[in-house]
Amino acid sequence: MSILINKNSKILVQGITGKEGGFHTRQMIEYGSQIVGGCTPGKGGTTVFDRPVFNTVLEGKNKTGADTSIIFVPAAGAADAVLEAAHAGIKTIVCITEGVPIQDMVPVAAEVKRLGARLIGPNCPGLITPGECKLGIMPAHIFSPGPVGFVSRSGTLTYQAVDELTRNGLGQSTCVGIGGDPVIGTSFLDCVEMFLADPATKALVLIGEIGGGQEEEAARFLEGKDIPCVAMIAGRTAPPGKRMGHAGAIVSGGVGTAQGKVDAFMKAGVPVLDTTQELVAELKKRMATAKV
Amino acid sequence: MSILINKNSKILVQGITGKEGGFHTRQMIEYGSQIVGGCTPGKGGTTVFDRPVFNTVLEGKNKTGADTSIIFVPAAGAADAVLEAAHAGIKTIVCITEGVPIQDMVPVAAEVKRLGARLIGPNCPGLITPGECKLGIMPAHIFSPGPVGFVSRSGTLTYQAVDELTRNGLGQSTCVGIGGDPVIGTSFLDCVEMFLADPATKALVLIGEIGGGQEEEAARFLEGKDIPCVAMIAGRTAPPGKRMGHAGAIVSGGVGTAQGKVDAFMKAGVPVLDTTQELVAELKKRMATAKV
Amino acid sequence: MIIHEYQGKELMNEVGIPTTKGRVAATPAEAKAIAAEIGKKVAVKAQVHIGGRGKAGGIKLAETPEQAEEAAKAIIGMDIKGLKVNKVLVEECIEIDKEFYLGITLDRDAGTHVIMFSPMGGVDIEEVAVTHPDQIFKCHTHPWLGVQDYEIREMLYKTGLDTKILKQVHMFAKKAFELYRKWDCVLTEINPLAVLKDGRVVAADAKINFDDNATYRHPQLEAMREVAEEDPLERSAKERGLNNYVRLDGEVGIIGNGAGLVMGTLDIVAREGGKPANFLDVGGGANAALVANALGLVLSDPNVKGVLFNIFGGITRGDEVANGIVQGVKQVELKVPLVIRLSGTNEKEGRAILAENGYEVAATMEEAAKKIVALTR
Amino acid sequence: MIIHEYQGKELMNEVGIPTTKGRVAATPAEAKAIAAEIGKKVAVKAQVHIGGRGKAGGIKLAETPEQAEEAAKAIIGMDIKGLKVNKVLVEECIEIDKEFYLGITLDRDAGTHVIMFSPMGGVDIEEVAVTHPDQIFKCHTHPWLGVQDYEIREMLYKTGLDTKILKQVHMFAKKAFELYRKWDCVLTEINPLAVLKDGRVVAADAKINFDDNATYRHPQLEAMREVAEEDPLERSAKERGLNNYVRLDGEVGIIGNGAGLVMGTLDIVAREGGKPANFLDVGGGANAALVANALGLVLSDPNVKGVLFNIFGGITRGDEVANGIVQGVKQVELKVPLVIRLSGTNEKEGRAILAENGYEVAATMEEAAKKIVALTR
Repeated sequence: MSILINKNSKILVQGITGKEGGFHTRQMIEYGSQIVGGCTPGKGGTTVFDRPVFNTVLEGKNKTGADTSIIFVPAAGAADAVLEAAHAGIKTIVCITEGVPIQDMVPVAAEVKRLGARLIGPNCPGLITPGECKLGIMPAHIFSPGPVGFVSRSGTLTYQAVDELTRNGLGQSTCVGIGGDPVIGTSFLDCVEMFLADPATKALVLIGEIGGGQEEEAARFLEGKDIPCVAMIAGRTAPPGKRMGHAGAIVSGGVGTAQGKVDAFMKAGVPVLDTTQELVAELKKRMATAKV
Repeated sequence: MSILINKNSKILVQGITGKEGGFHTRQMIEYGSQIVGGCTPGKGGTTVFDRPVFNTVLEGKNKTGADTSIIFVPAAGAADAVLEAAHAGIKTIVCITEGVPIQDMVPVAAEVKRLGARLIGPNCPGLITPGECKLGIMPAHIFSPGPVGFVSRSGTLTYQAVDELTRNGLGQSTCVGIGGDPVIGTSFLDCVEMFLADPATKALVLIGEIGGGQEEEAARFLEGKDIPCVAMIAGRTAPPGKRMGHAGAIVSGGVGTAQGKVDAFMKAGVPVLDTTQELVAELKKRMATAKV
Repeated sequence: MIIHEYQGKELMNEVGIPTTKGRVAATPAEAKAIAAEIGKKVAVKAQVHIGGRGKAGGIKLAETPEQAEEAAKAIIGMDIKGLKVNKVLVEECIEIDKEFYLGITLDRDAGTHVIMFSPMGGVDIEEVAVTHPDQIFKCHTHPWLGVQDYEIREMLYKTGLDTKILKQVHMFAKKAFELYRKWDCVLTEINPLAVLKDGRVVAADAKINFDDNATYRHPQLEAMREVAEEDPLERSAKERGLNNYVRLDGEVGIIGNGAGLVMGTLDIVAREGGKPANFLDVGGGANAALVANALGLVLSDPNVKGVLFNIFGGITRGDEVANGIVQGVKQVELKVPLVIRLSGTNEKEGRAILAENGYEVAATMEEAAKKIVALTR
Repeated sequence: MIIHEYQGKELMNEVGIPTTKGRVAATPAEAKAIAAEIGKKVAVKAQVHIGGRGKAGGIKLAETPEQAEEAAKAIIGMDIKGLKVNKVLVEECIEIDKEFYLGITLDRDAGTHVIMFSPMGGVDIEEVAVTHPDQIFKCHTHPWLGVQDYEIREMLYKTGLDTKILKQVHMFAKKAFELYRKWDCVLTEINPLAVLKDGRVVAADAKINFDDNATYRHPQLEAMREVAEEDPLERSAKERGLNNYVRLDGEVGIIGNGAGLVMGTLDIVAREGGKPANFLDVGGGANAALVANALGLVLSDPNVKGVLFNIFGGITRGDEVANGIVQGVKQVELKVPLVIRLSGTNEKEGRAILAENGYEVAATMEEAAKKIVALTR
């Protein structure tokens, strides 16, 4: 078991004919992900790695039965690509693209939610259910199957921590990189809820960052839950943003600081560690105590 | 019984301090409608006919428990007023205002539907459940309680036909003037469905107009239903619009002509009459045959 | 509100839609100068608010500036289906390779705006819609978000046309929708959207109608209104504050409140054998002054042989209407019969006022229709 | 991207938001002329991208044009928290009756934009947010439809302020949101929104930040960018295509890929007792040239005593990074120690290239941090 994706996920690659899209499609296929086709307007009728290319997601979905998509289109077209997938009936949509304007994502993220689709990202590394399906751009070799559910706002810090997990014999059920943009489709809490409902997930790693209140939200939800769980907050020594006027401080109402996040996790009994080494050591200890 | 409104409907009047709003509020109160308050931004805290006036619908709803509203605000603010009511949780919203720009109504009508509220109008006379609740601007004295469900796109033609019904001893369960604008919240079909689910409604009068396809849609739905029903289509001799280019003709695909509507009703076994006199005579005959 | 082709093309250029090159001329001399400036074969096109100008001789080709001057001389002042031509559009003569159709309007049944495209554009597009409905491609735009690129692509890739052309058409569709939204249009139409032999794609015609309910948001439109060539009675109606007047070709003047009731009145007058001279809806809540104005307007139509008032009051109050009729008759010399039907709000008060002034009120709409048809026959 | 108060006020005037009257001056003579034109007491305000200019002496009042000239002479060229003042805004001196706060930004937790208003505006607004949170009123705008009038009303009528004032504030909120949307802002702030003793309401200050991801849609912004007063290293970063560089005040240069990893690197360097000289995220998929640029940039900071590379490749490939390091070192004279940590995509290839060129790669991030801190102490 796992969350969001598994070996049966049928994947369309939006932007499959681009440089990054092509590179990572090959890597996903090599991993064993079921890539059933791709979309690039104007390239319909051609093939990439023997997979059919379609002009629109709707056509691709109708002809392949895809239920999942991953987006590599340039930033200016990314929000449109997300909406195209959601309207075509794709249920899980991963948007890798970085640099998507905020005002493009605000209405699109809300509309995707309304349509009942699940968006991961944008500006994220994607997700992976080790041994079954890789839907993203992460280096596959560091992952291994196992009981740890993993959520992170940071791509590269995820790799760092996962590498550490795997080296220590702790495999992962699913690893989700939810993305670092201000407006994203799936939050920390969304993932934590899904993991708690997944029988294969027996422990949790949460990698947060300063800014926003989603770590706090997830922490509150975890109060009283007895799953072994550890967290890390990046940016504890980052200088406060120079350029956000008063509004940033007022809108957050004091939420979003590293200390606030640490406090929220501590209150929920979730230790916050300084380095990935310490993080994994602590998790190992807690899993042993909980006998999972 | 009735549809949409009855003696328990708790009504807020949006634009209660305006000339038309005030005039019709008094008339509704005299009819026995439960007007619990009104809204006019900036007039909060005052009263009109002993009813409290609020600055916002949200405040009015929270303080009075209103579930229904009627809108008399000027055209430029009407779409906003509709959305305000829907977001405040008002379930039945009647927009009397005429002259609302089409591009204001397209998103608002869709959003109201999403929120699960019911909008009647704009540019409509409202609705009335005779003897219980008048939520509109119709002359009350022509209505009488009874078994006839009544839907119409035209205000004044409604009065004409209802007057005829009442003179002939046929009372009405509820009369709905859905409005003549190109974009409206509630269609013919919506009303017909509600009437068929209402035990008090035992016969139907439908007053349509040329343009659009909602009469055809309602007619298709009525195929095979055995409720006594008669219809009228205004505009059978109207000149075709001079100014709609080709697009109007193409978008409709031939739908919307008087003849098309007549044919659709005839196919459903619903006779289409030329005058309100003939309409009522035919309904009387059919109700007698069906023994209702 | 409608505008001319040349005005439509100006608005299109403003949002970046390429059109045929040209300018408008009010005199033959101007037409000559524009043709000289264009420096090649030109088309001289009557600017008139009615279709079928080509067949009526309202479009002429000219090889030289002198010929353009001649053509303008012939067209300016011409009468096309009752409308006088005041201006001509002088533009480059184009060599068309393919004609597409692009139109945007409201789809009232879908409750949103629809972009329509056909690879079979040109004068016969309405026939194409009937004979080749599969060649009309539609894109219903998102009711909240406005048109999205993927929606246009989903429409266009169904056509099977070449991708390079489609990318250009996509741009036209997107910008035309931008124009449609920006100006509160009810119609934006490019027919033909022409692929030229030199490879360019241009809007070779431009038809734009505006939502009259939204013109208050666009004060610039007032300057574009060319009243000179409107029907003088329709223009007079607007000046009198009567926005729902349409002139017809019969002899029974009709005034009522509510579009449905007025349409119903037209229908019943026609059924009784009369021919309506106009459609005039004074709207909800008409006061005495407006009613008097309405009567004055209808009586100013020389074809009118009698007037039928059909009022069933909701917002409109019977006493206001009655006062308006009395007032209106005082202002003009009443030479034709007047039949009045008055019911609804303040019906009694209205009838009393009319009785005081010596008018009779018909008992029903049918009776009123029969009476006016008999009196005008 | 950020702009100056005077530029913000220009954008506000463009959408119809009234501001204090005034103009920008680059020289004392210009300041004098503007003051003469205004014809009354003026304020001369330093235009600088940092808060607290008032306390630093960057705002002076002047009764006469001559005094304005003197004030400008004192302020232009002044150093405020390390930034040089190049321009002053000369504007009418206003008599403030009440100070409100109006700000628009993204509420990331709500997933939509939020308009915030407080009747207790002015310099201490952040303190108000802490001590009087009930005096901060918020309006979360509709994610699809944008802000609606009723949403603004629902916010404003909670303040209990006088209706007449609220109608004016409503207009400011609506137009400020229009500006915010039109220009892809991440912040539009008016503090104070000043009610003057003469009854006028004006934006007395204007702070506008733009979404860097959307500046491609607004080519006009390029002309508003005033590079002269930016930190020279941050400017140099942009010129090198490095958009995620922030200069800090330590001595350990840090280069990594991914904001989270770079933040994590800063954290661990700090924990080991080092002080980071900068934050530099080369982003996903950085190629060799960009990596070389990054190295060159960090080495051009005179405070840097050593550089830590921390790369964990996803899109970014180890071989590209390794080539970039080799290339970068060739372009400059390397006088400080370099510690490299490289894992992830094409890790083996990258390590091979580095080994060939004589560089050692740290086994873990912790080890790398310890090493660079030891080497720079």
